[in-house]
Amino acid sequence: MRSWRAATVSLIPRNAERSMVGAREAVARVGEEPDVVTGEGAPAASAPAGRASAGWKVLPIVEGLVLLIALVLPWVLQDYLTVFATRVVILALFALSFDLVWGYAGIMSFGQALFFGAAGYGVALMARDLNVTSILLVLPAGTLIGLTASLLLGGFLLLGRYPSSVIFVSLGTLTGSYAADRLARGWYYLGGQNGIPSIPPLTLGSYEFEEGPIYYYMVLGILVVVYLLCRFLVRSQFGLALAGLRENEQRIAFFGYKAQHLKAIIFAVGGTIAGLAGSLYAFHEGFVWPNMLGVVFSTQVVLYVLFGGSGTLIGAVIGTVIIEGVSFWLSDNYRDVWPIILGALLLLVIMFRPLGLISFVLGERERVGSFGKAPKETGNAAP
Amino acid sequence: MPLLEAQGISKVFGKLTALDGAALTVGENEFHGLIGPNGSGKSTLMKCVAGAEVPTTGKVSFINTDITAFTPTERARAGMSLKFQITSVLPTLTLYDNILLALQAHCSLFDLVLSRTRNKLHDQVMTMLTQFRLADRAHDAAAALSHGQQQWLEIAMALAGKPRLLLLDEPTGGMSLEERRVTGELLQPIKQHCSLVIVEHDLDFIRDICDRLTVLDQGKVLASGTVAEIQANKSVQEIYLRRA
Amino acid sequence: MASTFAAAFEIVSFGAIIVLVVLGLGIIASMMGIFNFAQGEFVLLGAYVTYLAYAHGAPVWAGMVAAPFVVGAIGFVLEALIIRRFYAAPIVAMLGTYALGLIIRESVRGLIGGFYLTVPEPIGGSIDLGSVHISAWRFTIIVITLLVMGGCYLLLARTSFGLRVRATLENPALARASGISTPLIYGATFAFGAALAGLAGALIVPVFSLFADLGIRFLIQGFVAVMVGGVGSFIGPVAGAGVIGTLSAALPWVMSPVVADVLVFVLAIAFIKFRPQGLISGKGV
Amino acid sequence: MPEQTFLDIRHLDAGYGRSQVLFDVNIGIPWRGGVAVLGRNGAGKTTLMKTIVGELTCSQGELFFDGRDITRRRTEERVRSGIGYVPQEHSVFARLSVRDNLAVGSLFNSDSSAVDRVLTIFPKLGQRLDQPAGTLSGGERKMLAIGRAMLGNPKLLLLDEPTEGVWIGVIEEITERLIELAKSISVVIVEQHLDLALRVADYAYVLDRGRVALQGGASEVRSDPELLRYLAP
Amino acid sequence: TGALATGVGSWVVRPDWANAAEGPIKVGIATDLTGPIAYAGNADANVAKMVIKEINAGGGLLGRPLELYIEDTASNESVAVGNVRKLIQRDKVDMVLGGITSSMRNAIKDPIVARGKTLYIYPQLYEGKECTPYLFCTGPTPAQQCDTFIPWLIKNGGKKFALPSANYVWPHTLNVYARKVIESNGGEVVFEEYYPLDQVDFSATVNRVISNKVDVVFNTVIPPGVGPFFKQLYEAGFLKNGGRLACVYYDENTLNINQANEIEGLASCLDYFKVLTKEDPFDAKLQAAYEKDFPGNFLFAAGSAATGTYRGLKLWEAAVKEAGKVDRDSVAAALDHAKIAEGPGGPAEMVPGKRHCKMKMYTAVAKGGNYEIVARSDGLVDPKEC
Ligand SMILES: Nc1ncnc2c1ncn2[C@@H]1O[C@H](COP(=O)(O)OP(=O)(O)OP(=O)(O)O)[C@@H](O)[C@H]1O
Ligand SMILES: Nc1ncnc2c1ncn2[C@@H]1O[C@H](COP(=O)(O)OP(=O)(O)OP(=O)(O)O)[C@@H](O)[C@H]1O
Ligand SMILES: [Mg+2]
Ligand SMILES: [Mg+2]
Repeated sequence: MRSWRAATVSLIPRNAERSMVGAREAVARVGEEPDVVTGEGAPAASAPAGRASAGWKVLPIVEGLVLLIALVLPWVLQDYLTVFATRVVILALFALSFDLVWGYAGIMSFGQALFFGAAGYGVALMARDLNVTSILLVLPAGTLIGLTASLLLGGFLLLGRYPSSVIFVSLGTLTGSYAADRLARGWYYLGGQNGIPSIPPLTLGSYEFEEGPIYYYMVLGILVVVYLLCRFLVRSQFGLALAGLRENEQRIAFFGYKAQHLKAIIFAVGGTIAGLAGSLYAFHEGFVWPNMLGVVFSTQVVLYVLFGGSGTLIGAVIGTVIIEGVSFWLSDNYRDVWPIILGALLLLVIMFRPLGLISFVLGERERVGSFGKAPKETGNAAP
Repeated sequence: MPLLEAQGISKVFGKLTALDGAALTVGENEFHGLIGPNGSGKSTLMKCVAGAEVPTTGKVSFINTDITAFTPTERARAGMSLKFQITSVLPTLTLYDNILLALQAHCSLFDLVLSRTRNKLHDQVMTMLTQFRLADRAHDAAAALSHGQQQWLEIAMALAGKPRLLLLDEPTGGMSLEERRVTGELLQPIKQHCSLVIVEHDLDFIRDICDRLTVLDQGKVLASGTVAEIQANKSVQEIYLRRA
Repeated sequence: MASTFAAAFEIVSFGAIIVLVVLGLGIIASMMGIFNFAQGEFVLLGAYVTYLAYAHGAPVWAGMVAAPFVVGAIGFVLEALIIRRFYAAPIVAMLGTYALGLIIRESVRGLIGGFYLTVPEPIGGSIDLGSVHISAWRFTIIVITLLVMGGCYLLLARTSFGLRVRATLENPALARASGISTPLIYGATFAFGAALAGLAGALIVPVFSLFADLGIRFLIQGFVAVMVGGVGSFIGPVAGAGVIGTLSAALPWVMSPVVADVLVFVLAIAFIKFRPQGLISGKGV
Repeated sequence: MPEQTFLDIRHLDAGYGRSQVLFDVNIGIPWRGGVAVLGRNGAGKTTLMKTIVGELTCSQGELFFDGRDITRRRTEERVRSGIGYVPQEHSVFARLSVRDNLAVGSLFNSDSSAVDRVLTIFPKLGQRLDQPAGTLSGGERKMLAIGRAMLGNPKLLLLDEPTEGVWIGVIEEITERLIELAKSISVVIVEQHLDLALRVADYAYVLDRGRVALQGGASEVRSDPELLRYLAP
Repeated sequence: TGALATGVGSWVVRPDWANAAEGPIKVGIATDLTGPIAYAGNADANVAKMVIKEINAGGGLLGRPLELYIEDTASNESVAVGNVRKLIQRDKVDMVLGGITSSMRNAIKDPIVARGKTLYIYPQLYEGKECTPYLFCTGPTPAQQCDTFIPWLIKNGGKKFALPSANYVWPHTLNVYARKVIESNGGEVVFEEYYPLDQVDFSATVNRVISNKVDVVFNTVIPPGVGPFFKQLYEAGFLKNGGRLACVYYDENTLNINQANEIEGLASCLDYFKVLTKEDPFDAKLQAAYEKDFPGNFLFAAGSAATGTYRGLKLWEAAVKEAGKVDRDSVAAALDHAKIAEGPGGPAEMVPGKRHCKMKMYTAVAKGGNYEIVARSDGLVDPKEC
């Protein structure tokens, strides 16, 4: 505990979770001394590596199943539940944005709601003051707001002489979203504490998107497209660079990667998606309020992703669906104690499945992924 | 004009002067050994050259450019590559991906996003893995390698970027005599396009592969010259007899 | 003059409160590498224990003495059952402790019915110094904070227990290979951090009254303090807490409190950006 | 196998998760004297050391130490009963000062002059007492690790590549110390310097892919024609 | 009567009789049953259960039984919107009453009134300015709370006011009105200042109060800050030197935040105080009925919208009776001028065209941990809204 300046680069804990404190790296530069060891638990890398090499990939099956369920949902759900499902799909989009920055690039964005909420407020203002409700304007505007906000914040937090530590980024983003929340509360133009109510429905020409199956399918379509794009991105060679970033930023800087730029780029991509989700959310819910920018939503999205399993994309979606679904059901049936039950449920999953629900079916190797050409022969563990 | 020229490098840590006006000159296609007792500042000098440490004073120039103010990334892009004394492979990634990551470092963002170099680099990755006898473990996580195997992986990664100057800090730590010999053999072919600075304690190894040597002692250059000159040098012999 | 003194006292007293709250948080963060989101709830539990004692007719100070022990014991049990699984993955640990905090907080909310309950201070009233009145209890808190700080420092810096803790948390495998029983050390450290939170809760409940969100109120402030001070040492977070506490109490004297509130965080983040290692680096325990 | 065994390893299988590394290893370590464990990269030497000290649990087999079954004992118990260990990597507490590292080593040693003795062996450490161990140079770190392990007064000292990255002069020093030590306690050394290892050790085991491929007295093994084949990559 | 069922959906209180011809009239309650202000939300839900039970016992409305649907808004606007949609879209309630904070009202009013095409009654005292059609407010407005109260404060406290406030809409808007009344009555506002909602240290403020020799602290700081704030004021000798605390949301619930001596003399102005039960037989009956059904911690108090809830439901009952049907427009038209002769604190009537409610107001002062009524309005006070 003396001098954490000396502490230096920790070898990233093997299960790819970056230590917040492992972020002591802040000042340290590569190579000084990676003598910081993971922790008590057995290294996860020693978990079976074999499963993925069996030939069958689990991930596409899970993805297909989820899509299938999502497609038939409006037929089996009552109206108001379809509306609820739409909301969940939008939140899943939001969760995707966080998974991209945390699960893949190892940037702990504890203020992801800032981009979500900023876009929400932006489009709400457009609707209120300029009467713009056309989907063709609203969604691009929302994404643009997300992009701009994340570029600005990312630029400040991620670029600079020294690589920024995980803890610094998480705190910086948290503070950013906290400050935005406070700003929204204090600023009358934005409606203060009360937010901006009564946003009119989204339109396309003369058609109005009422909440319901159509809105649902539209949002689902957007989610699928964004999902596929993200999937393409994280499996590309760029995705490998991200994985390197997550594992050991300083190390890959010595390969000649512009690590900080990569981080800023992926952060901005995440912000953009969050912005898209935020603008959809604002119009779907019909109002925006400061929490949407602040710590509450920021923590929530972290919860979704870690619960479902980070670094898999589909885990983020599953996490969102399950947490939202379960809270909805619990709050209906166990009104007084539902937060406690939810907490206990979360805790159990985290304790026994620290890699998220998805790890029930997904092996370590497939979760981390491999980026080269498909392996021709299977690796064998013991020589 | 030498490839690398570091002059008057000093590095002070608090009260301790780890480097005191050290210098290092490496010519084109030269294998240069850096030796000296523990704590004489070899690793620190390597880090100053590669950009992992900022020297307190001194100047580093590389291929006729002053790179003193360059970041590690810029130095890497200029053609420098470093293997640290303490291995730092990317533990959860497969060996294959570790190497690919090093190989593709110089591709453009566009190529990366579209994975346009994936096929082209595949053969290179497999060649490197085969060279370093790691091909059968290509799809295991790097964390599952033993210490010596990680050293090899590190060397492979350092080589992957086709550097003009390769800096190896104790690459053979934890290797047996045989393995050292193989490492030496693996390094020989790069001489055509690359210079090498290598820190080693094993004199036989150094003698076998190096053209010139620099001896550090307590942060200063004690001697620098061809292997034969150094072997004949009185003060060098002295520190070899000295203990601790 | 008198009002300057009063101002200084008030500012210092709030600083002391933040230090008290952050002590345990900092120890757990620095020593165990875990940002304990349930720390606020340990503070709450400390307050609740004090309230219970008071509500059952025991003197308030008795509750205050009991609180750290009760909360420490709870912390010990929780560490063994839950926290222990998280050391390898600090981010998951944050989530886990968040869930734990949620459970504790909502349970306590259920128990106290969502109300604000008052607990009298054992040493009430104010000390009159001419025209200024300073709160006797806040003064007591300052004194206790100083004592506890000193005690912790001595414990961690000067005793072999401290050495074991530091060694274990730095490299558990090697600590075991040096003969240290790491599970015990983990448990003890966590319990110690929890006990400090319990003490903090007990001491501040007369000031802020008991309500379910008492602890979480200080959590983000606490994290920022730990960062500003520097993770990895005992002194760092304490210094950070002192700075953040006094700053947030002092700024409203000179500017709009709403601005001050955000400014503290902005200043903190800018500070960390340009001095990432924190206030205290390379020195001390 | 040496006659009197202090540490007796029987039919040991061990590994990481599902990947088994050691297969049916039988090793005996005598009451005093040196034993060398040799083998090429990845042969399982480190794994063996970790299993002896208890960092890895074995899936099969038994460990007897000083006549007692320690197979199920925790690491710290094994250490306190007299096993000292110098790991190959992460062998010092990086953020603790050199002084504190040594203090951890002597936690279970009441002899207060022990630290001074270590400092006379490694005078370099004496100049670095207040420096965080993580900033030591590679060789200094090894010295510290060895010093720390010796402070625990072990009856059995396990050294995993103690001389990696150490300057020749110091290697000589360490070798002499180990030879000295091996007269009173038992010393197990994993070492790439064959000559050094066999100077310290009277007996040697050669591992190959997790199995004991060769064993015997130091000179026997040294001259065994098979030896080189097992050590070549 | 009235079984509590947890069906597939929300909490439903069904009457024990049914009218097969038309089925029950459905009343939706959306309030904060969990979260920081759960004590208020639960009291409101209890009041609703009590009123519905009473109406059902008396033969229902228009010969039909009432069915009560209760949803949690959980102090979380996004949860709230989801749950309110359940009320509207799944349960198809005929009216929704609820919401406590202004931000909650803002969040749920659109799903109820605009997208949901349903009647909405908001029961809490608030800052005013809510003029949405089909949205009726049954709690006190700034005018009702200030018009009689502030002159009383000037007379019984002094002229120099400080307005320390939590930084959100209610205090801002209320202060604008309060300042007007203070100044028009010859008082003076020494400072008006806003704090983050969760600020808990008020040393700077207290210092300003003391050094400016403020007579009346007209407080709109809310919990959790208010407890430490009053305590710090007390410790700084504000009360000892004759200062007066005033706080218009303070009711029986909030009295417990501080020790009695720290808020001795605190004055509040609301539509109901429990002490009224000593003088008003209707209030006594109401309070007793509530306490019998719901003994425990969730008090029937004005600050938590319990009185507004009662009033709202009874006014709506009167309106439905008059309209003779339950469709939104008819009921809204009748509710526009609905009256009740008896309610907590006295009679109440809607001001036609304004969708706000006239009621009696009381000024009370805390003495030894209890309120004493010290002044009351002459007749019903006008809300002066919309
Ligand atoms: N960050 C630091 N802070 C303080 N001292 C340091 C730091 N880094 C290195 N030193 C000291 O500087 C000296 C030189 O270290 P360096 O690592 O360069 O030695 P080296 O020649 O590589 O030795 P070895 O052969 O043992 O690896 C050592 O005495 C070391 O303790
Ligand atoms: N964490 C791990 N998970 C899975 N396999 C591992 C792990 N660590 C080591 N291995 C494998 O176990 C085998 C033995 O490793 P070990 O470290 O014991 O070798 P070693 O003999 O010490 O080699 P070296 O001389 O290189 O240090 C190697 O094949 C290695 O790849
Ligand atoms: Mg070195
Ligand atoms: Mg090894």
